[in-house]
Amino acid sequence: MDTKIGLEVHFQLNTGKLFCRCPVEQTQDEMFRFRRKLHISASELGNIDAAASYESMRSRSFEYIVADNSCLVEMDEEPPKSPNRLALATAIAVSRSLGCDVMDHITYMRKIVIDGSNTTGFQRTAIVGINGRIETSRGPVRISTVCLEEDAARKIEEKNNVVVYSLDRLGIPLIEISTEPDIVDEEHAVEVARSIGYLVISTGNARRAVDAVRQDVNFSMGYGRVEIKGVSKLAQIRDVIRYERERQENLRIAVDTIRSRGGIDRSSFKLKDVSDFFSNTKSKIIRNGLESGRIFASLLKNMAGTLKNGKLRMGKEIADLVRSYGIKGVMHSDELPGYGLTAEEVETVYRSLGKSENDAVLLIVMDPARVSFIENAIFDRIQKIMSMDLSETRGPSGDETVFLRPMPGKDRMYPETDVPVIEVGADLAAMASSIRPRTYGEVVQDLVKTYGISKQNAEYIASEMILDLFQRMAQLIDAREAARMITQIIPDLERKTGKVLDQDKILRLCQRSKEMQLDRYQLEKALEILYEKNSVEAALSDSRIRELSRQELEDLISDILNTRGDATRNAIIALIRERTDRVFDPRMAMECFNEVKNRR
Amino acid sequence: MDTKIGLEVHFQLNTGKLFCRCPVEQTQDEMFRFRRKLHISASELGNIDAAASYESMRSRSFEYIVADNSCLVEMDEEPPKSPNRLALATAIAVSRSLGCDVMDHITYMRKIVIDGSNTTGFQRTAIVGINGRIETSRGPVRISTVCLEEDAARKIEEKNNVVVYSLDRLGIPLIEISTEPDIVDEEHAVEVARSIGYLVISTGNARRAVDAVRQDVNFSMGYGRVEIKGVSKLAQIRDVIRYERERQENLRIAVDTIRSRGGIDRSSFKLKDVSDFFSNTKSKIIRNGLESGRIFASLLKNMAGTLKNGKLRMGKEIADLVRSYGIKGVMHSDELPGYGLTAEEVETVYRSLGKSENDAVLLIVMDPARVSFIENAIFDRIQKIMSMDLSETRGPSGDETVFLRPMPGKDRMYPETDVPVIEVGADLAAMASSIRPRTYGEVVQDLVKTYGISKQNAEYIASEMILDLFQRMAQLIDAREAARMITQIIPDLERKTGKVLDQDKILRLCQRSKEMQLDRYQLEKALEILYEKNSVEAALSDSRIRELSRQELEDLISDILNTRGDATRNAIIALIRERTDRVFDPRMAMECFNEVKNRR
Amino acid sequence: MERALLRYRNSVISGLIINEANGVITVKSSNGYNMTFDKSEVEFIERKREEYADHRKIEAIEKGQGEKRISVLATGGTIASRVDYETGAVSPVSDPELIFGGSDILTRFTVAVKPVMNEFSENLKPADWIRIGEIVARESSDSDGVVVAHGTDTMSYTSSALAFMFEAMRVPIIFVGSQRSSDRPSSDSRENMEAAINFAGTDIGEVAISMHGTTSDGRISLLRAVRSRKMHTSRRDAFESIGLPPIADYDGIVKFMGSYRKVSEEMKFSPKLDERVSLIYFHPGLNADDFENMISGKHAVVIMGTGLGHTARDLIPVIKNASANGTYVIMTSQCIYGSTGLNVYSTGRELLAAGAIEAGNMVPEVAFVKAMYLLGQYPHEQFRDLFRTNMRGEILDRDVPEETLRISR
Amino acid sequence: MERALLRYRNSVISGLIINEANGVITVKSSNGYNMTFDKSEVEFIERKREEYADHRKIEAIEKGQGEKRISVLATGGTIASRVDYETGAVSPVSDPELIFGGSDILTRFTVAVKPVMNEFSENLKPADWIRIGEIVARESSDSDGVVVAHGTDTMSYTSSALAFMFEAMRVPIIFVGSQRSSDRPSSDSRENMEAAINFAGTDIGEVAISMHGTTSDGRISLLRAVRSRKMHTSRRDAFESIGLPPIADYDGIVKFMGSYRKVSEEMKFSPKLDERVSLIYFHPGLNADDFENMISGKHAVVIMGTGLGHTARDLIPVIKNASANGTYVIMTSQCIYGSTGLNVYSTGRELLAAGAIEAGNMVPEVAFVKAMYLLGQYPHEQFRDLFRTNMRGEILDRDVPEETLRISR
Repeated sequence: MDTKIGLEVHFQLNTGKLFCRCPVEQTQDEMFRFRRKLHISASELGNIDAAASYESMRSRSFEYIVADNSCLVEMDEEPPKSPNRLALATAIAVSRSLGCDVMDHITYMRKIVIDGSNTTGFQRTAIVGINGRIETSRGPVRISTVCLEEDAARKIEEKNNVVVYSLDRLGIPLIEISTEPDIVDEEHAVEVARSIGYLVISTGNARRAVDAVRQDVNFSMGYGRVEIKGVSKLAQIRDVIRYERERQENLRIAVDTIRSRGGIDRSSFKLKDVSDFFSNTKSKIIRNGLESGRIFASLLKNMAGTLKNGKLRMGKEIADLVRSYGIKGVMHSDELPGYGLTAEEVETVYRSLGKSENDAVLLIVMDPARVSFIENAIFDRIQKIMSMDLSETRGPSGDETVFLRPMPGKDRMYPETDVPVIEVGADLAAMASSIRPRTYGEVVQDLVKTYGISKQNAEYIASEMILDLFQRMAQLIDAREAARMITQIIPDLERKTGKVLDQDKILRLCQRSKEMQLDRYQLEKALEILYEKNSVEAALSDSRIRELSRQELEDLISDILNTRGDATRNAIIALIRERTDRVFDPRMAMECFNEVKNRR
Repeated sequence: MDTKIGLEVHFQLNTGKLFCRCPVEQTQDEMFRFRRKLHISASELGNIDAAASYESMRSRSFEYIVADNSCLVEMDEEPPKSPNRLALATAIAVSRSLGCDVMDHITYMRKIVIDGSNTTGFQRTAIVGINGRIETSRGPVRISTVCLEEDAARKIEEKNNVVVYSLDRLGIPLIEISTEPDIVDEEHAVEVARSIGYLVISTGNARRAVDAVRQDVNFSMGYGRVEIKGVSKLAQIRDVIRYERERQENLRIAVDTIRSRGGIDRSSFKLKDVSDFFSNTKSKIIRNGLESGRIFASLLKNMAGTLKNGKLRMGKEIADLVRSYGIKGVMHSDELPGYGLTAEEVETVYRSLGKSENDAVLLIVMDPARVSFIENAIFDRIQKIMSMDLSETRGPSGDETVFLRPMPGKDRMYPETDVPVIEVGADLAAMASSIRPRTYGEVVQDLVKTYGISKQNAEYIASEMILDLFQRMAQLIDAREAARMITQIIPDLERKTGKVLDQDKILRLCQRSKEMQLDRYQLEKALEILYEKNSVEAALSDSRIRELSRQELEDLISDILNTRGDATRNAIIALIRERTDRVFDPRMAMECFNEVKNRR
Repeated sequence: MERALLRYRNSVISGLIINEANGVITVKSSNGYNMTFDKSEVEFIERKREEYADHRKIEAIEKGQGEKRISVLATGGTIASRVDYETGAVSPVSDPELIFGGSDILTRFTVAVKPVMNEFSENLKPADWIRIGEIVARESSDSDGVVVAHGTDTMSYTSSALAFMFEAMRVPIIFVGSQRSSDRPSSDSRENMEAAINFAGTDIGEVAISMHGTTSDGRISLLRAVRSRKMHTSRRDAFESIGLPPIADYDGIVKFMGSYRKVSEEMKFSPKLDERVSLIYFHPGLNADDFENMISGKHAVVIMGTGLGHTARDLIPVIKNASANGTYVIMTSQCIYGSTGLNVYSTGRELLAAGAIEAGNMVPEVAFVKAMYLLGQYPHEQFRDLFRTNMRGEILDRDVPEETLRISR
Repeated sequence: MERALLRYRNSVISGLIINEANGVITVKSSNGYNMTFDKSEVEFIERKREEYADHRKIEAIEKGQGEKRISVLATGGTIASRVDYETGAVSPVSDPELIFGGSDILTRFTVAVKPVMNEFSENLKPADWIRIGEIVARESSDSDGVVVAHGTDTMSYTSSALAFMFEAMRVPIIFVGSQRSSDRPSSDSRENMEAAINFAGTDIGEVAISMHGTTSDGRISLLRAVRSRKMHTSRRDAFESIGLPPIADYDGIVKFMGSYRKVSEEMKFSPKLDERVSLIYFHPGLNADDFENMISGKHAVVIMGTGLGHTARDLIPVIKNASANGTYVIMTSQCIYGSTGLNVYSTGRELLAAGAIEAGNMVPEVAFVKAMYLLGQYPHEQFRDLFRTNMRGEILDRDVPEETLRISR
């Protein structure tokens, strides 16, 4: 069956929040906190929303940190104000540029979301445009909808049964652009995401921040639709699609293997308390587990060698599910003995379960109260995989994906009666017309012409959607130097340190560097230190950005030549770097080398 | 000239507060605090109120502790409510019993008080009766007025320029009965205070608490009127009058002495900074003083030997004044050398001031900023004394009196417009008629008849105005035992420990003693421990109130007889007491003594 | 209901027609979104009628296994309503299961839900107060507690009216509302109602209101009706008892915070109200003629004056006249907090002289309801005395500072 | 004034006759106490007339050595009055020395006190607002700041009116009142006035109110007039700016707490108000006829509705009719806190359809004043737009939770 890929691309806007007049950015820390629960009665959910009932089952409570860019609207303590008009106009402009039929009335809906990320228990969303398309190198990709929604609260932490969210992000306007599953492979997906990106970001109304753009990837290769939520970088789109294809192919193999042995059955899957077998164990994981719970084990009929064996990873499918309920200690026979367990202990358990050669065994450390619930959940998941229905919601994790929750049913939506239907009148249409999204080609051409940077750099800037950052940086430092920082130095530093810095911080460094008249070597060193220390002022006051004087260079070179008389002109720069972490002008170092050499 | 003594007797009522519906007693600690200042413009005070301007000069701020028996009225945050009707009726009943002309309308006034003891800056007061009299053994004493006022806030502490008050007492109704200066001596004053006391306390509406009755004594022997404020016990009236008479007589002698030498003059009284003379002093008081201030000295022309010399104590007159401004370090030549000063140091100062034999010298440790003010204040006081105008407000201090502030001028009073004039109608008159104040004789007769106690004890109870305490105690323990406790044991304990316990505490002890069926020895011991530990439960759980059993007594007596074979029947009780602090029945001890003796 | 297939520009949309009026049509499309179009912009490809069940009817229902039987009377308002997901129409909730599913309420109580009316509370009239009172009286004879689900807008008025009409009650009468409708996952209705039922299971002999104590879930406060006021348009903790801490809190268990009246052996219910009372907001520029018109024909008027309870001097003759003609004129303050004090300024003293009655610290809306009750129930000559007499806790003896009230929580 | 010697029962009393009316006589006796008697109970031994200076007149006076000149306009009210100790009569204060003696105000400022009127603020009419505005405008030409001493009862109304009439101002316009009269040692007038003069010495180009921030002395808050409301009948900290922290605090120095409008080069003063506006308190039982009468003849009415801004359904036709006939009907909420929200419930939507204008989070009294100003100053066709436009800070962009406001202090 063909691979079908669809994207939902989300862009935060910097226009101010959607349903109140709070700013998009916060300036102060926590003001105070409050706590809520969300309620949804079983009968209402009915058979409709497995994802919602999964959340409901967890019966968590939610603690909200009130940020200074939030008001009673984010607290769900007053009705929404009328939607931000610039956000509406931006969504209309984007819809138009995607060739959509733009709605003549915009009607807000409530989409039920009960993971606490919306204080209301729903997300407000409206269709602005429908039925558009975007041209790509592999033919047109259809755009089903362009929506203007409110972003959710930002999750801070989860402890026990309390999830903590900050309200700073809640209510930021989010343009959501959904494609039909017309995308043919991962490279194509990246191209589509990028093309859509140009259009939105070039309006100038998209927010610049680490998580301001997020993609959901819908993937299907005949085993049901998998939705991978919250992919934040373009390159990651490629990675997760590749990973997901492999995962599904490998599951096909595993399932075929199990089926060929006779498959699984419910009656043989029973979690039994086997704690007694471990009363003298030296396994840390088991001993810790016994302090707060018990050890349960079950046969996994015919599943030996499918749990963790080369590319076969059925074990991870089970562990991901169990982990999503907050249970960590999962072990299975493909990796046993291990975890400090002896072969004897393992064998005792195997025997007690009547394990035969083809069977696998699962071990879980958990609270006895939840056994029957977890047993059902695990078997349901195995059975679903065995039927090769792999549909579910997953999330990116590095270049892999992990189980998040069952695929939600059709969204539970009802009208947002607090927000009157908005007629797209002449003024809104005119405001939209003043916003001009541009394509990739237009953006690249512009950059080369305006800033005199290389086409290659311009393409990088355009394709990484960092146009705005570049333009702002080019106002502070030489445009070509800005291009170099953006295309080479920053990506290098991000790779080396594993950190992503806030763009505002980098811009502030450039601003201060301009004020302090640093040269490019100093600026680059300061940037390097910024990644280390995370503080602009700390970076700028670091001794390492004090440049080596000609005299200091000459002394250093003399010193080097004293110990390494053979040092060549080519090697000298590296040798100086070995001896100091302060900056210097390599050209001047060469000159000094020559001079010192000559003097000898 | 004749001695003239007048009294103002104040009784707190237990009827609930006067201008709001808060209870008289508080049940919880501090709720919160607030701060205020009081303002009175100089031009308003004019030459009228020296006491008020004295307070104003101190420009203090006031911190109020809000008690749970206070509301917005005590905070001066809302107008007064109508006056408590039972309090009004009680004041009317008392006025009637004093033969007053009772007002047919009661008109509330505001009397300016700016020491912070009233949050409003004034005390609300109204005349209820005028022109009464009370018969005494020395003839009738005229009653000028019976007023019903609000009590002031209770002073907690004074730190720097902040005076802290609790609002618990503010607003408690206070009946003030003022006599004309018809009282001839201290014994008569006590008789009058006692006679008035019976009348008020026998209404049953007077508050029982340590400071619920307070007397002001007006005293004059021809040298101006001295008002001694806040004498709380009857016996103290006697003491302070005696002290005051002696003080004035001695001042007369001192003044005559000084006059005979030529008197004082302003020009010779100048506080000079003499700190430099003490740069190497070993005097602690001076060395400490120099850390925060300077040392000042002045000649006191012709005053040698009047400052502290036998009964002459002019020095105390000066020190009391200075101390009232918060300055402590006052020394004078009648006591120098002393305070660790050497004769040499003292002499150097004397020489520098040109002291001759008849002159005295004053030394003060103080803040230089206040010198000129203090210099004036001291000289004014000396000059006033020299003219034998001794009028001022003083306070009791043990059996002495101390300077408090200048005598206030005529009270600054204006109408309390927030409280409408109260017509004494038929209902109020009827309520007053149901309250029957009784005289001393009536009370004594009643006690003897009702409780079968001795006339002597009844007289004590009546004259100490502890009728209510006695009646309540007699409901808990045998009436004669109660009388004994009240007339002997408690006064003994108060004398021994220097403590006065809350009556409620003593009553609670009696109540618990009844529940625990303690005998009189145990109760008396428990009372003794209560004075020591201040806690009823601690007293009752103390091992000392466990009574010695017959066996224990016999063992103890054997023991005594082993070392002191000569112990007599008469001495044995004292000998037992030496060896144990537990209680025992002396009668049983005698029996045991006889038995042990017989057995030997 | 009609299902339609329609063309809008280049798109074809299928869905249920939700609304069609004023030249505009709204369709619930198959993706769940409502879409609204100018009718002139769409072309119908197909329309067909479809059956649709109407859930708006509500019937009495009783559920639960608890020993204590609590009657829940639904009168309308946010708490009793939910939005139909399909149509967006608002319909009343009747099944307790919908509200209590998952909690232990139905194991601890037997809950009987009865529809009384279905009105937004701003539409209720004094006659409705009587009707609700009568049903409460009837229910209280075979229940252990009565809960009245009510719109929040005028809940203080209705509950105060019941507080006066019930001079004595056999069972607690607890009003409950919500500020977020029951169909929202974030609704406060569930916790408010759970608390109300628990409050209704106690021995409190007062009419009181069960609403959120703070913006957080988890603590529901019980407020004395005759001191209550809605002090915020939209927050969950909009209700406050003016100058008085809550009678009790519920956070899983009922915790009494202060003294309260206990239930009586016998009920005493006096359902008479005189509707010829009005509530007038004094403001600068209110002229004597307009004022006279407002008073005319009334048996009592409650004026929300300024400050300590004042009006402009030129209205005083009107008050004097009205008062002389048997109309009771009551002064309250638009400040909301604090007491009137007509003895402080000459304006106040002139108002007293003109016959005005001061409401002290009575909440203005409660003074208004009390006037209706006194006029309906007692001889007119007792009006002045009774008005100044604390009958149901509507007058506070003491004006305790808010700082102390906060500490007392 | 008369001095009398009289006999009451067995007593003889001498004093000044303070009052003699209704069969009752009050004498200030020589011991300072006033004594009141039934005239039938007393017998005059002697009465004689005595000269007594009347201090009630007030004249303009200027004092102080400071560079900045502040005009203090006295309009009456508690802050400007003191009781005569002798007679108990209330008279205005004119001499700044009486207020500032002992403080450093007169060394830092030159203070010019001018009497404008001597009225309790409840008696002020819109015409008085104009008169005050005109004098403020005049004073502002040769002062560095103007302070208006005003009764607290309607200070929010008057100051809001000035805020609208002064579209731009050259100098700060600071209103100041007091809750305890100046003759009391505990009066808040002295600190409020000291702060007001200091606020008037800044560059704030707004009309604002200087009153106690808490019950304690020592911190005076400056509140934006068009958000202010008197929220307590008697406390010192009665004034509050609804939903907004104070602009500034004074505790010896002025500390600005947030952003504020600065003074302009030029003054723009537009003193026209349309008085045909009224403020109506909706309540259950308000019937359509009465309501129609109240509206009749008005150019605008501000209704204090329930909750999010509602009235009973049966009043909506009246509103629709009035609106159709050119009367602007504005919905505010009697809740005081929070915003109206007419899109939430059908009642609100019907009100909007009937032509009602929602006031959002505008304070009801301010909405009332704004309507007068707009009708007086602008063409009617601009009314709706301007009413919803934030002109002087009267509309808050954001409804920030009170918890955050408290932290922002």
